[in-house]
This record gives sequence, C-alpha cells and structure tokens, in this order.
Amino acid sequence: MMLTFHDIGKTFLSERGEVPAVQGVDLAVREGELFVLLGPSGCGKSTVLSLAAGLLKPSSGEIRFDGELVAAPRKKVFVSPRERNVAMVFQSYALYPHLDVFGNIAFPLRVAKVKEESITAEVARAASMLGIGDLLRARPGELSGGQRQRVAIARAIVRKPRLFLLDEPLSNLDAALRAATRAELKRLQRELAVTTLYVTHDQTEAMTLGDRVALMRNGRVLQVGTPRELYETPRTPFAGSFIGPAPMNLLDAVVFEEKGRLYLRMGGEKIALSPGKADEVRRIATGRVLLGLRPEHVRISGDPGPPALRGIVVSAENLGRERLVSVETAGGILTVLTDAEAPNAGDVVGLVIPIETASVFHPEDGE
Amino acid sequence: MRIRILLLVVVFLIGASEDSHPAGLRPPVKTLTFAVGGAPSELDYWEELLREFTARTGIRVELLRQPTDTTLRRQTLSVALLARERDPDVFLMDVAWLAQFAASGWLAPLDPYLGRDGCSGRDAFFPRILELVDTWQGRTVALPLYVDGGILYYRTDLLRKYGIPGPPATWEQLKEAALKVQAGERRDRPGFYGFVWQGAQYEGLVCDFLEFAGADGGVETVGGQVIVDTPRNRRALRFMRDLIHEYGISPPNTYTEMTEEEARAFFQGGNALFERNWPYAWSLHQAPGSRVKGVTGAAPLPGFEPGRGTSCLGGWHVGLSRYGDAAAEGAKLIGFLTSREIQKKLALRLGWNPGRMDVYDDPEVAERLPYYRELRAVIERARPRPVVPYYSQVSEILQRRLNAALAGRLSPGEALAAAQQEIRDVLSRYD
Amino acid sequence: MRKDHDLRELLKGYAFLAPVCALLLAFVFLPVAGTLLDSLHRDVTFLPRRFIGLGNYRSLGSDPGFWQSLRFTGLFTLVSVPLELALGLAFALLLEHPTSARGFLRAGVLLPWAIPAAVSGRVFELIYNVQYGLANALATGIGLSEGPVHWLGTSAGAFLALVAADAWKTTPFVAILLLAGLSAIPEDLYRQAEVDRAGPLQRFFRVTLPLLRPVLVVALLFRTIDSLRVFDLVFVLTGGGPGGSTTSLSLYGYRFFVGGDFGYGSAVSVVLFLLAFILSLLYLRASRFGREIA
Amino acid sequence: MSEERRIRVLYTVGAAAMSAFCLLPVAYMVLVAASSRPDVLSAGAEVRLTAGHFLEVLGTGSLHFPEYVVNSIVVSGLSAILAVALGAPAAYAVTRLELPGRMSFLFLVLAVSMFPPVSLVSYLFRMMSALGWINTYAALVLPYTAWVLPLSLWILASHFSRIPRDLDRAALLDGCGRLAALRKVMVPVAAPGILSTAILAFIFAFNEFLFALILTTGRNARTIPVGIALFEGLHGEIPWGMIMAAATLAVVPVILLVLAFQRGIVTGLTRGAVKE
Repeated sequence: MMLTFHDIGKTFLSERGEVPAVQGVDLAVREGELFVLLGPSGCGKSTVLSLAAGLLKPSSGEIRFDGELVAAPRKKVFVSPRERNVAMVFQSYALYPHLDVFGNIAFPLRVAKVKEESITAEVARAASMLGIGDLLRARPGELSGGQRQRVAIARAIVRKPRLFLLDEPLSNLDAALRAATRAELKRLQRELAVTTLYVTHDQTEAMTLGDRVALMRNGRVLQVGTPRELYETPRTPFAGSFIGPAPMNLLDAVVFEEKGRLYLRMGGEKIALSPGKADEVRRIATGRVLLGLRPEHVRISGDPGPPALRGIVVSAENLGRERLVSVETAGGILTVLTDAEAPNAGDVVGLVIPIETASVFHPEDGE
Repeated sequence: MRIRILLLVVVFLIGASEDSHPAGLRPPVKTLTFAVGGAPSELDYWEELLREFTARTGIRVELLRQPTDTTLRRQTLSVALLARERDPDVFLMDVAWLAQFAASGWLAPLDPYLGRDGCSGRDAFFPRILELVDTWQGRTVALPLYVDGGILYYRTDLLRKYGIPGPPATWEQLKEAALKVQAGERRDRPGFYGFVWQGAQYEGLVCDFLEFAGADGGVETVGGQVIVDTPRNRRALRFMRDLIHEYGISPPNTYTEMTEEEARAFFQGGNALFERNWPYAWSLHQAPGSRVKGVTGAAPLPGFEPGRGTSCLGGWHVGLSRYGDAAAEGAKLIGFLTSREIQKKLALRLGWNPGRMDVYDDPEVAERLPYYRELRAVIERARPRPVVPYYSQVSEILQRRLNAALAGRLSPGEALAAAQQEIRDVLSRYD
Repeated sequence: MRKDHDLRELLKGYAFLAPVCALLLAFVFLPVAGTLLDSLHRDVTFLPRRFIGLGNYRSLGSDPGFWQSLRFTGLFTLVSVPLELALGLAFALLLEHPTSARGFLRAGVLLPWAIPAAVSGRVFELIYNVQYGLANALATGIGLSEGPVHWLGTSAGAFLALVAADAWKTTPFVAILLLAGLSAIPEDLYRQAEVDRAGPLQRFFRVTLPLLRPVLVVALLFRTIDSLRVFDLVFVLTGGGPGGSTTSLSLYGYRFFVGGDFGYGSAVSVVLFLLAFILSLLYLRASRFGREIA
Repeated sequence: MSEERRIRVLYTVGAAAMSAFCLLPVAYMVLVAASSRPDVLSAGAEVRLTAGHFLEVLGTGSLHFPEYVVNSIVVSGLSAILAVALGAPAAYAVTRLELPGRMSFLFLVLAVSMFPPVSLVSYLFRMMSALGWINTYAALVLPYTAWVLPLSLWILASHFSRIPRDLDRAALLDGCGRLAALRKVMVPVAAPGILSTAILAFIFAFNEFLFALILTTGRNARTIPVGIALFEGLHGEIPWGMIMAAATLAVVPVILLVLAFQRGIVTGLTRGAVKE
C-alpha cells in the first residue's frame, strides 16, 4: 500500500491555547517499504503515526492510502481506524490482560467474525513466525517483555493489514534483546512485504531498519532519505549531530573563490575543494558557512605540519572499542573518534580534515 | 449481550403492577380489598368476619393489615388515595382525619346504598355522630363502624382494699385515691402507679387532654377559628403535668412511650390502679392470662366538678374509596359490617361500642356487657375533636406543645399560648 | 472552535451520556423543579390549588415547628459530624495498622454502614428501652446511674441517642474515606520523620494530619450534607419526639406531604435543598473537582 | 523496646474497642432475636434460646416479611444493574472521548448526589401516581437508579481512567467500534471495579427509606427498611423479639455482601469520594 501525507498539520487544544504538534508534513511511503520516523521525543513522530492510524484527526492537509483519501478535514472526509485495516504495535504492547495469548492474537479476527477453525490456523501460523507457538495458553501477566512484544507483533501480523504501524516497539527491551529483535523485525517485514511506518528516537534502529528515514523536529520533517543519505549529506547541523555514532563537529569557516577555484578557510588553514565538492558547496552557500566534520572521519596523524591542522589533545574518553579524543585547534575544539591508540592529554597532534566527506551549512541553520 | 438484559428489565418494569402476588405484577382480576389495622386480636377477628361475609355473599375480600399506630394507618391510606390506587376499596378512618379525607373528595357517597339490601338507613346510627362526623356537604360519606369514648378503668379489688367507695367523680378524688393506694402497693410492687394514660406525642395525647379539660373545656371551632388557650384548658394541662412530675401518680414514660397498647399492658399487668383507655381494652382485661381479670371496673371519666367530665369521641368509621374498583361489593361489605348482627358480635367479642343504637338495648349485650348502659350515655355526650379538614395540622401543633408541657420544657400556659398562635398562623394559610 | 470534531462522532459520544441524563432529568431534576414550583402554591388536598408566591415561605418564618426542626438539624450536624470525623480518624489509624486480622476488622467496621438506618434505628430503639435496653444495662452495670435512665424521654437524651446511633452508622464510612487518605501518604515520609527523631505524636501532627487535610475536608463536607438530610434514623428512633425536639427538616417536610399539604411541605424541603446545595458547591471546589479523571 | 510494645498494646486495645463499638449492637440484635424474652439482659436464668421469633416472622403470611425481603433484593438488584449498565458507557465516554462539556456533565451528576431526598419525593410521588406506578417496582427502581447513578458513574470513571489508554486504542485498531471497545475490552478489564460498583449501588439502594415509605403502599413493592420501621408485630405491645428477628433476617444480605466483597467495597468507596 502507498501512504501519502500532504501538508498535514495537527494542533491540540490545551489550557495554554492551541499547540501545533505537527506542521506541514509531506511524506510518501512506497509499497512494502519500511519507512522510519526518527526524531527526539516531542518532535511529533508519534502524532504522525496516530494520524496514519486514524486515532487522531488531522487539523489540516490530506492523508491518502493508495491514492484514496482517508483523512481530509477540509473535505470532511475521515475514515475510522476500523475501516483503514491498519495494524499497530504500541510501545506499551497494549495486550488485553483478560485474554490469554491465543485470545489476544485472535482478537482482531474474532471482531472481524472470521470462522473459528481458520482463526486457530492463522493464529498458529503467526505465533510460529514469532516463535511463541508454545505460549498460546499463557496470560500476558506471566510473559517477559520480549515475549509480550512478540505477541503484540503476532496480533498485528495475523490480520494481514495493508499498513503496519510500530510505535517504538523495542524501547522497553534490554539492549541485548533489542539488537536481536531488530534483525528479526527487519527479516519479518521483508518477508511479509507490508508497508510499515516505524517510529523511534534511536538513530541506530532507524539506520539499521529503515529503507528510508524521515528526520523530524518540533513537528516538522527536516529531511527524508536513505540512511546513507542522511548520514552522508545531512541538510542541517541538527541532522548531522542527531545521526551518527557521535555528534558532528561544527566549526565556523569561510568559502571564497580564488582564481576560478573554490577554497575554504577554517582556523587559519586554506583548503582547496575538488571540482565536484565545489559544485556541491556552491549550491548550498558561499561566504561565511558552518563546516560539519564527523569525528569518525577526522584522522589523527603524527605530523602536526600542513596539510594537517595543528592541535593539542585536551582529553581522551574510552568508549570500549573506540576512543573519543578532544583536540584544541585554532578553529575551536574538534572531537575525533578513532579505534587506534589514543594520544595523551597535552600531546601536539595533526588532524587530517576529510574535506570530501565534510558537510557545509548556512550559518543561520545552526541555531 | 447487555442490550438483552436492558430489554428484559424494561419489559419487567412495564408489566409491573401493584396489588397481586408474587411481586409487583398487575393482576387483571378485580378484588375487593379491606384495609384495617389495630391490635392483633382484632385483626384475627376481622379475618373471621370477612370469611363469614364471603360465605354469605360469595364476594371474596382480601384483608390489608395496617400497623396499629393511627398516624401510620392514615399515611398508608393517604398515599394510596392520593395515587388514586384501586386498593383499598373499603377502609377504616379515625374520626380525627375523616374530615380531611372527605374534603379531599376521596370518599364515595353512600347515600345510594343506604336503606337497601342489607344496609341500614341513617336513622339506625347515633344522629349527633352521623351529623357532625359522617356527613360532608350534605352527603353521607361514612358510617360509624364503632364509636369510642374514653372511659376510666379501675381496680375494684384495690378500691375495696383501701376503703374507697367507688370510682372517682372528680380528678381530685382520683388523685387522693391514687396516692393512698400507691403508697400501700409500692411496698411490694415498686413499679406500681396510680393512673396510666396516653401522654406520648401522638393523637391519643390530644384526646386525653380534651377529657382532662372536661365538658366545659376542650377545643371549640367558632366562626372558622380554633380556640385552645382557655383558663380551663390551662388548669387541665397543669393537672396532667403534675400527675407525672408533682404527684408521681403517672409513670415517667407517660409522655414518651405511653400509647393505648402500652397503657393497656401496664394496667393489665396489674401495675396501675386507674387506666384511661378506649372500650376495646375491656374485653382484653377480662381475657384469660390478664392479671386484672374480674377485678376491673369501667366508669365515665371524672371532671374537675362532679358530672362535668367528658369523653373524647373516638372510634373508626368505614368508608368507600372513590377510586376503588369494587364499589357495589364494597357498599355491601359496609352494610354487612354496620348491620345489627355484626355490630353485636363486635361488641361482644371485641368490646367495640356499636355506632348503631339498637344493639345497646339487646338483652344479651346488656347482660354480658353491663357497663354498656352507662356507656351509651357517655357516647351520646361524647364530644368530637374539631371536624375540620386541616385538623391534622392543628393536632400536630397540639401534640408538640402538650407533650412539651408534659416533658417540662414549657409551662402549661406557655404551651397553650404558643399552640394558639401557631394554630392562628396555620389557619391563615387555609382561609 | 472545534472544527476538527465532526458531528457524527460527537453525537455517538453524547449517545453514551444520553441515558444517564434522561434518567437524572426525569427522576431528579424534574421532581426538584416540581417541588420548587409546588412550594409557590397553596396546595392542599382539600382546597383548590392557588398560586401564593412566597406565602408558604412567609408562614415558615413564623412557624416555630420549622425553626425548631432547623435548629435541631443544625445542632445535630454540628455535633455528629466532628464526632464522626474524630472517631473515624481513630478507626482509620487502627485499620491502617498492619495486623493479621485486618480483613476481619475492616468487614466488621463496614457492617454498621451497610445496615439500613431504619433497621438499625429499631435496634437502637430497643437498646434505649427503659426496662430492658442494653444502654441501661451498661449504664447501671458500670455504675453510671443507679436507676434505669429514660434516654428517649428528654429532648437532650433523645438528641444524644440520635447522635450516638448516627455515629455508630456513619463513622465506618468516614473511617474508610480517611483510610484511603492515609494509605496515599508515602511510607518513606514517615521513615524520614523517624530519622528526624520525630516521636509518634509529632509524626501524626507533622506528617499525617497535614497530608490528610484534603481528604478530611472532603469527608467533612460529605458528612455535613448527609447529616443535614437525616430522616430514617429520626423517623424510626424518636419519631421527632419528645415534643418535636428531634424533628429534622426532612421529617418536618414529610409530615406535611402525608398530611395532604404539598405546598407547605415543599417549602420546607426547598429550604433544606438550598442548604445542601450551597454546601455541595463548597464540596466540589474543595475536592479540586475532577482534575484527575480528565 | 517498651515503646514498641506500648504501641502494640495500644493498637490491640484500640482495635478491640472499635470492634466492640461496631459489633455490639448487631450482637445484641441477634441475641434478643433468639431469646424467648426481650429483657434478656435482666431476666438472666429464665431466658431460653429459641428460633420461634424467626419462624413466626417468616411463617406468618399476613406479615409479608418474606415479600419485603424479595422486594428489597429485586429493587436494589435491578437498580444496581441499571446503574452500572447506564453508568459504564457514560463513564467510558467521559474518560475516553474528547467530548466538549463532559466536565460540566460530571459536575451535574455529582451535584445530584447532594440533593436531599425529601426535596424530590413529593413531586416524584405525584409523577408516579400519575403514571399509575405507585406500589410497583418501577416506582422504586427508576428513582433508585437515578439516586445511585452519580456515585456509580464516579467510581466507574475512576476505574476506567486507570486502564491504560493504549488498550482502548488497540481495540479500535483491531476493528472495534466504540461500543465494541467498551464491551469487549474496557468492561472485562474493569470487571472487578464494575462488580464493586454494583455492590455499592446495591447497598445504597438497599439502605434507602424515604422513597420506599412514600412510593409504596402495600406488600407488592414495599422494601425491608419500611417493613421493619412499620413493623408492629401481632402481639399487642411492641414484640421486640420478632422485630429483632426481622431485623436480623433483613441484614443478612448486606452482611454476606460485606464479608464477601469487603475489599472491593473499600476501594469503591474511596474512589467514590476521594482521588488518590
């Protein structure tokens, strides 16, 4: 199923007056795609999910399933969740405490008045897919977090909906289980090939699961793209910092043209840009800019001389497999993520600036 | 599933009815119902009479038992009649609230049935009572089933034992006799009292008060005004209060618990010399198991001057509900109950004094109930309480104020003055 | 404006509320309005109904019976409510104290509240009986008085008898309310107070009582409104006697209905209604009404 | 350790006094009901235990006592069921649906529980007599339901508001309409709460006296409280033995309810008037 949001807005009425939760959201989720909504808490991602589910009515804009209107306030159109044939897995799993696992999974089929024999078969199939075939008689209260989560997913799968909605399903699991479940979820979604909208605040989850990811902040969609695009070409400093193993270094720099070539001066160093990079930068901004350098891209070299940037090591944090080193340079403090041996505080080092993979932003974007 | 329950409930309620068993379901068939209350022995006898009526006329009658307390009996009847219920068809009314029932238009006129097939004409009954109580706006709305007048019961053995010639003619003589006998009897019977009467805060207190006030006292209705605060009435109330607090002749619970039944049980237990009560108590005092069997006499109530005593007209009158569903059968029952034969049975069995005059001349009655001769005179001279529709408000005020005086919270003068003022206010509402 | 609520959804929502509204309108608000209307009429069974405006209320002004019942109802409330709160608090403290028999204790305490007041009224009528009542047996037993005491004889005696019977019936209700308040107080506050070396009494006055204040206010107002409308116990135990000294407003109004004077009786009950209504406004504000549900 | 022991003694004495205060009158009632003479305390030796009073109260047809018991249970039962049947959807709507004006609705409902019965009863009587319902179950069940609804609605609302909202949303997504969501999810999950609300409603209705006193005239709908209040017995002066026997029998239903559902009642009552 193709899901499209066109200029969707949602405002809530509270004591303090109208609060816009979501504004001007345009999304297009393709058939069978696992589309992730990523963003900090309160960015409106869950609201978007609820709007897709029909639990909330949009204040403006239009939502379409396969081109058909399901919600359009101006045209007085609103299809209830029941008729949208949408399945959702809640962060709290929302299992019915008064029913056993079989009853929970069978619930949607029973509501749809499916024949009892086929219910038993369907439930068995869904349960085995999730590896909980032996838990059918158990009560939700007796299950572990992981098991409860699988039941919730089974309940969503069993009715073969045309849209899956998952609201941070892994957030209540412990770290080890989360990684395993993530892989399993990816395999399952691919196998069922159901269009899926997945909400999370965890960028690793977004990167590993999402076919495409929409980064949201303060009710707006900042950027949509494949995980790689978001990682490599963040359009705003926020995107840069939010995605990636460590926050991006943001330094003031100046882009200027000299004899037909584009240069970039940062912290007293003048770096020439390759023609490809020059075109890319010229399209974004010239003059004073914000330069984004990913700590994992910056390399420490023994020789502090040019073309490296000379700096003094301030501190070195041990993150297990890697080290996060902070280096004081003329252009400000730069952090470097390296798996090599970390220099000691006070050492003088040279930083090799990965200009090809750097990002350039408008100064006013980086508030 | 819930919808089905709701439907079941609604159907059940709509079918609900009011007078048939098992519970709350409306019966199609018409039944004649007769509501009456009273002491248990009376209720058993009513069952017997109704069986006899059914045997004779083939009309089935259902007895609706009511509590003994007259206010509660009135309340259940008022609720039924206000709601224009089909039952009861026939019921008894205390003479005190008959006027309100008549004025409210709840009583079907009996004139069409009088003097025909088994029902006596007006002339068979005490004319003064029929005129003053049972006639409303020119029509007969009720018939006296039995009439009452307060009488004085006394222990013949104790009077003889203490050399007292006979029943007292004046309250003063009663006091002397009581003090004398009480002093003697209390040696081995600490709970013995000279005189028991009705002092609790209820209708009975108003009757007793009118009798203490005597022929010259009492409550007059003059030109739409009800007069209660008179010097004679104040003297009577003072005497009543002194009986309890001053002379200690009447027990302390006189003004809290003493009603007809309490007084009867007290006297019947042999704990009192004199008892003021209604004639119904006579047969009970003579019944087996009563400690005063054969040593009880009855006499007219004394007055402050000899011969100036009076008796408060009580008694219950039988009426036909205007909303009943069995008018003709009801009238037959009324005719049956007020017939000479049944009135005689009531007199002999329950000691109820007939509302008709001929029974008093019956030789068997005169022989079995010797005091009836005197009683007829008492009844002919008995005085009714004010026959006005708002009597219950007047009575409520009197009950409260008289009881307050007996309880010592107000002096007799204050009590009557306050009562008079309150009555004047009430009447202004019903001008 | 709520433009995003479409009508159909709203109607379905209100349909859920409709039966409740219908029932309350038909069997509570309509009768109250009707009674209010009746109170503006001379409405007796034996006279035609006539509009007399505030006539009934003026008569009430000069009716000692009314003032007596107003005084009794007020006094009864002033005495019984604080007593029940104090006793209720003591019960709540006892009930909250962990003991093995707590379940039995709570059931035992709930019993008086569950028994209808009219039924317990008859039991107390026997308890106060002069000859063989329990009260006298106890009184003479522990030497409080030599001879049998005539409880219901004097107005003071009847008043105390009513207060005691009412306390017996409703203290459990208050205790349960306060128990909820007590159990809502976090345990570690007490541990903290103990660490600050506060003795049991200080803990009570510095921790328990202040935190219990909101519940106490709710219980106070709840009971005040309840005791203002007392009827069952008075009807059965003292019948308003002796001498009308224990007639409550409800009983006074009732007596006029049964006597066939609807107008005057309605006026009495409207006065009681206004009293209760004003207090209930206080109650709703005091319990910071309904925030949590919303 | 004396302070600790002192506290423990204080509590046991207190608990004993409390239970005596609450249970003595009930025990006295049962004692008099089961003894041959009312003056059981003073007569001492001459008293013998007898079930006579109970048999007489139940046996004497014209006392109609068994019918009062049936009436009380049916009327209170129906009112409790109706109150919960109407209260549950309303409580669901108030806690779950974004209905404008639901706060004023709750206010209106709560205000009702403050009304003194006497200010309703006279006009209610006229309504019922106009409908011809006096002395029928309808005359009591409908006003009783209206009377216990505010408390039931309030308690149900607090029970529903404790159920996680996601459960309700999950039901909607699983294809239920609002009513189905209520019936299939909310009600089963809140079942213990609903049961305790029904029991509370039953006890409140069972306790009602004024409405029953005025709206019924005979045995067809009269309830226990009125039956016992007007109980004059058959043997002249007040038959205390029989009245206490009737009273004992009358309270058996509520005693059983209290013993069986004591915890539910406590939580219900606290939710009804107090918000944790």
